Formats: sequence, C-alpha cells, structure tokens
Amino acid sequence: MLNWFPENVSSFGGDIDSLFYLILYITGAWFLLTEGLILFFLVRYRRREGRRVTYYHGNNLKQAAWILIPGLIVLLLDLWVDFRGAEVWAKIKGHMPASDLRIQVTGKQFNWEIVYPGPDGKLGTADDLQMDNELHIPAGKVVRVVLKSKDVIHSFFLPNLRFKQDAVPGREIEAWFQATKPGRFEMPCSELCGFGHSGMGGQLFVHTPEEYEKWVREHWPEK
Amino acid sequence: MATRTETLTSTGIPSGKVGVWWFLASEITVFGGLIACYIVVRLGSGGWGEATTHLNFSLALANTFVLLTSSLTMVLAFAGVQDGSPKGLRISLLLTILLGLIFLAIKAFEYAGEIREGFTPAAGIFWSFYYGMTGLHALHVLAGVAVNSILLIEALGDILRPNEHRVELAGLYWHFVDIVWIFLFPLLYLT
Amino acid sequence: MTGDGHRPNYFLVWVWLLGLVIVSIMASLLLRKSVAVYLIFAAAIVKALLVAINYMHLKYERLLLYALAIVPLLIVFVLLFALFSDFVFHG
Amino acid sequence: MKIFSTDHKTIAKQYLTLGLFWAIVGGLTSYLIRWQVAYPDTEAPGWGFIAPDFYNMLVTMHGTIMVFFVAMPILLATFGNFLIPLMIGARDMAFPRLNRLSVWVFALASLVLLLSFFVPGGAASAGWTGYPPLSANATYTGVNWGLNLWLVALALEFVSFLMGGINFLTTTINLRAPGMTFFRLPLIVWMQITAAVLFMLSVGPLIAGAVMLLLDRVAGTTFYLPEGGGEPLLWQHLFWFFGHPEVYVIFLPGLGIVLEIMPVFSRKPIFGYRPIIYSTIAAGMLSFVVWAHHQFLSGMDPRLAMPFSITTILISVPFALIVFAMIATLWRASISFSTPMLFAIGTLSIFIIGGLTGIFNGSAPVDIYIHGTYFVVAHFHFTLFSATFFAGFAGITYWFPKMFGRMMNETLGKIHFWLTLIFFNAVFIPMHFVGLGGMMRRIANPMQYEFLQPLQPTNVFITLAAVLLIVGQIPFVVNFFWSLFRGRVAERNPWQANTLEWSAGSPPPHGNFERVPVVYRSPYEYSSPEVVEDWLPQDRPPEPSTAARQ
Repeated sequence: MLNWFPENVSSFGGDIDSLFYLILYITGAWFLLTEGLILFFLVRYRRREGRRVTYYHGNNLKQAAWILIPGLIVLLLDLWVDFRGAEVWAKIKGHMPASDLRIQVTGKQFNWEIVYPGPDGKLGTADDLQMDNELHIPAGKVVRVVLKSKDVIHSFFLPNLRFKQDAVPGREIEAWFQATKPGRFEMPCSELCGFGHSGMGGQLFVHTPEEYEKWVREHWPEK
Repeated sequence: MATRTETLTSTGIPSGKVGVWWFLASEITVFGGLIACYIVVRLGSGGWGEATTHLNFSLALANTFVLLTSSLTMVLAFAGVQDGSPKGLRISLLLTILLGLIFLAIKAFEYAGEIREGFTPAAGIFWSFYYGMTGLHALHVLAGVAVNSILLIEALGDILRPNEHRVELAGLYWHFVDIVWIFLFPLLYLT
Repeated sequence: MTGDGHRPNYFLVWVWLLGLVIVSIMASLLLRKSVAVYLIFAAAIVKALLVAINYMHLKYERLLLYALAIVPLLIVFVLLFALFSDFVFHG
Repeated sequence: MKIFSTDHKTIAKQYLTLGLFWAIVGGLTSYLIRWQVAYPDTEAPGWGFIAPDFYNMLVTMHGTIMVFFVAMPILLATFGNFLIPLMIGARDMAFPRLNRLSVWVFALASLVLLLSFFVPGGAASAGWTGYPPLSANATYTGVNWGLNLWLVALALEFVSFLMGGINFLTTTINLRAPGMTFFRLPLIVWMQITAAVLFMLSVGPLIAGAVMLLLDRVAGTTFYLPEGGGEPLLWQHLFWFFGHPEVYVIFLPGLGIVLEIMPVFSRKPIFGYRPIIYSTIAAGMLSFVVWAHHQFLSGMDPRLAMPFSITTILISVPFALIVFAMIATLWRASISFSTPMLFAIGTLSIFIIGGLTGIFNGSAPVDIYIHGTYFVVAHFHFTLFSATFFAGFAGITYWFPKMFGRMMNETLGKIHFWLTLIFFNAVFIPMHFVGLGGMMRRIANPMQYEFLQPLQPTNVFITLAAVLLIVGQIPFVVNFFWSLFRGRVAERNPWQANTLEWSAGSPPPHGNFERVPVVYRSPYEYSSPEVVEDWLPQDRPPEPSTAARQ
C-alpha cells in the first residue's frame, strides 16, 4: 500500500502495519462521515429568513438514540481494535521466543555499546567482543537483545524492524526481533538523552547466513 | 474593600468547610502518592530492615503522643468556640501551638542525631524517603502552627468573633496532619 | 453544625488513640513480622477513622464531605496497585 | 487599586494578560524549533545559530509554557474565573481573597520561569516531561539552577491552580442563584468544575514526585538514581498519572466554550444536555486509569500495557458521544457564521482528527512504532491546539463584549480564522506523515540520519507553514487591541443568548447583578415553542399564560 513507512524487514512488522491500516480504515471512515455531515449541515441549515428552527433537545431516550447508537458502534469498533491489538502485543512483547543469539546493547550518552557473546554464546565471558554503534545479525533468525543503560534513559529504535524498547538505567530489559531480509539499516535513539541525542545512533547490518559466518570468522579468528 | 459575598449556600454546608475539605482531598493525594512510592520501592528492593534500626524510636514515640494530644487540644479549642468560652478557646489554642512546637523541636533534635551519625538524605534510598516524607510532614506541621498562631492572636485581641468558624477549619487541617503522622509512624518506625 | 448537647467524648477518643499506639508497639516487639504488620496497620486505620469521625466531626456531616475523603483514597489505591506490578514484581 | 482587586472579573483579565504574554513567548520558541528542524545549523533570521542543548531547552520550554502557562491560565483560569460567578448568578467567587492570592502566586510562578531563562546554564532542557535520571542529575544536561527553578515554577503553578480549583468548586456548589439546580448549569460550568476536580485529585502524586525530584537535585537524595537504589520509572508513573487527566483538564473547558457558543449561533438547544454531562463525568473518571499508555515501551511490565491500551481506546466513546451531540445540534438549525461560531466549528472539526489519531497511539502494538515520533506530536497538537487556540479565540471573541464592553471586529476576526485554519492544517497534517516516516521527536538535526532524508522537504514545508501560522496571528493582535478602545460599544446581550451573564451589564459592575437573578429554566431554550422570539433567557419569569404558538 502507500509507502509512508520505512521498508519493513521484520517478522512481526507486518502485523503492526496491518493493525495500523485496520485503524486507518476505521478512523478514516469516521472522519469522512463526521466531517462530511458537519459540512452538509452547515450548508443545508445556514441562517435563512423566515425558516423556523425545529426545537429538539435530545434529552429523552428516543431522541438521544441518534447519538447513543453511533456511540455503540464506536464502542464495538474499539473492542475490535482492542482484541486485534492484544493479539499482536502478546506475540511481540508478551512472550520471548527461544534464540541462540543474545546480544547486549548498552545505551550511554550518545552511543550504543554493543557486546557480542562470541563463540561460547554466553555474555560476560572472555571471548566477548564490544563494538560501538554497529549491530551485525544474521537474517531469518530470532535475535534477543539485552538492553541496559549506563546513565540516562535511551530508547533502542530500529525503524525497519518496527522495534522500539527503552533502555532504563538500573534495569535489564530483554526483547527480541527477527529480520527477514539482509540489508543495512539505521538504529537511532528515540528518547531525549541530553545535548547529543540528535545524531546518536548507529548501523544495523543484516547479513545473509554465509556473510554472517564470514563476519564471525573475521572477528573470532582463533575459532 | 473585599466584598462580603453573603454565603448563600445552596447545599447548607458552609463554604469554608467545603473549601477546606477540597484542599484536604488534594492533600490526601499528595501524601498518598508519596507513601505509595515508599511502600512500592521498599517492597521492591528487599525491605530496608537494616536501615530502619538506625532510627531514634523513643523520640518518634514521644512525637506520636505529642501530636495525638495536640489533636485533642485542637478539638477542645473548637469546643470552646461552641460553648462560647473565650478563655477555654485561648488555652486550648495555646496548648495546641505549644505541642506543635514541641513536635518540631523533637523532630529537629532527631534529625540532628541521625545526621551526626552520618545518615544524611544522601545516605541511601531509605534515608531519601525518610527525610522526604517526615520533612514534608514537618513543613505541614509548621504551617499548622502558623495558622493556629494567627487565630490565637485574633482571639487574644478579641477580633476573632465574626470568624470563629475558622477554628474548626484550622482543626480539620490539623487533624489531617495528625492522621498523616498516624500512618508515617508505623511505616517508618514499626516495620 | 455539631449540636451542643451530644458531642463525642474527646477524652475517651484520646485514650483509645494512645491505647492503639501502645498496642501496635507491643505487636511490633512481640509478634512475628508478617503478623505484626497486619495488626499495626489495622490499628493505624482505626486510629485514622477515630480522628476523622470524632475530631473532624465527619459523624455529623453530609455525603459530600464523606466523598471528599474517600474518593482521593480510591485514587491513591489505583496508583498503588499499578505501581506494584512495576516495582514489586519486577515484571 | 485595580491591580490588587479581588473582583473575579479583574483576576480573569490578569490571567488572560499573563496567558497571552506566554503565548507570544511559546510562539517564538516554536518558530526557532521549526527553523532548526527545517534548516539545521543555519542562522535563524532574527536569532542566530541554535546549538543542540539550546534546541533541547527550546523544546522543553515550548511544552512547559504552552501547557502550563498558556492553556491552563487562559482556558481554566480566565474563562473559569470570569464566567462561573456570572453564569450561576453569584456576586463573586466564594473566597475572593484566595482568588487574588491564586493569580499572584501564578504571577510569581511566571517570574520564576522567566528567571530560569537567564540563570547560568540556561533554562531546563530535559523535556517538558523531565524524565529522570536526565532531569535528576545536573551533569546529564549541564543545566543546574535552570531545572531547579523550572521545578519551583511548576510547583507554584500547581499551588495557584489548587487555590483556583477550591474556589471554582466551592462557588459552584454553594453560591448558585435560586432556581439554578445542577442540571440547569450551563455546560461550560460543568466542564470547568469537572476539570477542577480532575486537576485537584491528580496533581497530588506529581507534587510528591516534584518534591522528590527537587530533593534529588538539591539534597543529594537518590529517589530516581539507580546507583543509589532509586527507580527512574517511578517519576514516569507519577508524571503521567497527573499528565493524562491534565490534558483533559485543558481540553474540557475548550469543549465547554464550543458547547456554549454552538447553540447561540444555531438558535437551537444543545442536543443531549444530559448525555453530554454523563459522558463528561465518564470521561473524567476514565482519565484516571489511562496514564500508562505513555509508558508502553518504557520498561514497564508488558502485562500492564494491555489494560491501559483498552481503557485508552475506550475513552474515545464518551468523547465520540459529545462530538455526535455537537453535530446533532447543527441539524435543522439556523446557523449564522459569526467569528465565534467559525472558531467553534473549527475546534470541533479539528478535534475530530485529533481524537481519531488517538486510537493509533492508544493501540499498544502500533505505539511500538509511532511512540516518540512526530506522529504523536501531530496528534496532541490537533487536540491541545484546537482546545487552546481555536476554542480560546472563540471564547475571547464571544465574551469580549461582556469582558470589555466593546465588540471585536468581524472582518478581522474572519481573516484571522481562515488564516489560522488553513495554516494550522498545513503545519500539522503533513507532520503525521513525517512521524510515520519514523522521524523521532526532539532531534535538532534530522539530516544526521539517512532514513530521514526523504522527509526533509516535508519538514521545510511544515516550517514555512508554521511561520505563516505565526504571521496569521497578527490580525487577532490588531483586532484585540484596536477593539479594546475603538470597537463598537456593546449592549447587554449582543448575541441574544440565554445564559445569566448576558443579563448583567457589559462589562458587569462590581458585584455583577443589581439583584441576584432567579432561574426558571435550562440555559438552552432557543426557538422554544413557549415564546415568539427564538431565545428565552434563564432568568425571564414565565408569562402567566404561556401562549403556545403553532
């Protein structure tokens, strides 16, 4: 459909976009209905000499039905959006799919410190490797991110992966995403974090499996 | 030249009392918010049992009795207004003010003791909440003492006559400050 | 306004308040922590009610003033309940 | 002495003066912000370079000034103070001296905020929401006294509006004229007291939070600093627990103004007086349990997000009912397009867009993407701007004769309306798409990000439209000051409206009414079958034989 959004390369990105469009259709319909009705009434019932206004206070149930019924429709549509939303939320933030790649991302005033677990797959071991502002992940695999922060609140934002999660100092927040297509994308910070907030960010490299293997061998040669 | 708006009260409750109760409603949310944060952060971070042992329990106990008694003298002051005995009103008001000052003195003494032992507000999260809550409460006690003093001066100068209902309003505020302490004392000292 | 004839016995209320303070201290010294906490806060609530009803004359006031005392408490409990899941259970 | 008067009308004008002054300052900050976003690191004409931390200060001050020093004083304090006593038939507020104290505490708050611009380190720059640890430790933003004064100014502003709230509620509860039952109160009075209740019951926790933040900054406590055992998320809960009822505190009076003006210029009773009141009360209560939709991604427990997402989307129902009621008022009416009516219809049509975009933000999964982007900025400008400026201009133009005794000029008013409507939409409709493109809020230079390059032409367009929007306000300033002295002298009831303030003089004398009016009917008896004219003031005694016409 229309390309307002950056290119979506995320496994759950489609759900978010489709939910967005669902809400767009519902609210778009209400928008046209209400604004159209207002314009029509303004033109149709503008002041003309000699035309008497119909005295109509709408306080008894019969007359008030004119607004209660549309209100009920709004309620039903709201509930529909709620249930669809609950589904998608549970899928994305509700549970954590298993993954063998856990990367630690630490926000600090004005860059992302990204620590890779290395071959042993565990963080905090000797073979960890830290790179600033560069996140290398294989396409098609679930990647888990452990978000931490050294000073203030930052927000890890991957527009193309439809992913965003605040990094709060004093807490370790785990989240996941899965890229579906290789490419080079950006990962800005989307929470005000001081004078260097504008420009804080880095590059997300989504590699094909072969490229990723090559990259791993480059950085852990002795393996 | 303030216009005396006749208190044409449509609901029969004097405007002063409605106004003070609205003020107390917002004050309940202030102290309620602060106490809710204390409870939640304390339960979330392993109880602070050790830190509470450094508090001076006996001084706090004395303060509790002082404040409860000041509530009694405050309500006796209003009884003096109802019975129309200016002497009873003045004595009770004076006692309430004195008890309020004693509370503040004990509090200051307690703070001094704790700071001397090195437990300043920057000593940790428990001490932040301790000084935050008891400090804000002490400020409210100070404000109450100021209000009661103004009423006492007016009573002594015998110009309180038209505004005697203000003694009850000051009483409402004072009892509220006492109720806050009724919850602060166990939260800080007994658990 | 509060009738001159029947007025709560302020001294008796005062004695009750002191008594409850002593009870809660005994509870905190003698009983186990988990049991003592309930007793202490029950005593605190009773004391608060005693002061509110007798000293603040809520006993004689109309519904409006009761609402002004109860609604803010409900609001504080809504906030407390929401904060619990974020800070106590560390979700 | 006029300045130290306790007359609610003078106090209302003092609030209006302060509000309009701050509106100019707020407008200046928005010009500088938009210039930096459109042409990063170039000299803004009339100002010069804008450094990144200066930009953060501008953004922080724009939010703080517009919400707390323009919207609240004009919508709540000016219209509330001026209209509540007049509309319920009282001579003045219940506590005139407390009312005077509230405007002076607000003036002090304004002074403190003004001072915070000139202290070393500049004014606060941690966002108008002031999230710790960024706001709790001076080293993170480099702003020390600026942020302390910001907190003191906010605390004073809260105290001032608490006093105002006490006055509004006690006056409406106690000083209503004989016959003025609660269900004969004009809707703007209902909206003002609902807003006052919302404010008074929600500001408490934030006052506690502000005390804790001030202690963190000054006394070295560690409420919000994790290294000292504190919890940064605590502030977000306390702030937004107040923040969301606060945006309804701002919006409801604006809605009340529109609900007051529409029946007058449609010559038709407002549709569904009681459903509107029940919807307002329902929306008020719901507004206390929606706050955490600001924190879906803030590290809050994900299980908590769903209940708040549901309550947030459900709050659209009461407001939808009110919007439908307003549209139904226009049905079979006799609409005359004077300036107040134009602005009222402008408010309604713009609020509809604002309300609808709220559903996107309310739905938690969609919020994952659009949280913290310009889509949110566009959303809250459609709701807050419509209430503050469109409804505010409608109210000022409509009650100008009652406040100052002279009419505002119609042609200047219409020019100002069309300029504001067109340029407002030109600024904020494209902003939705910039937001969907992923542009984050509060970034000084979007050119530093590759994926934002295609959005830059839209940003330039928005900036030019914003400049024209600001220029479009000149007709109002001219109209306001010209009409003050040279406007046509207004009689008691220029719009032939029913509410009580129109039976007092223009401007009403001290004490408002010669004798306290007696109320016989609801305020919206327009085109009532009982009388020949198409309006029937609340305080006109019913004729002995109500000659029922056709």
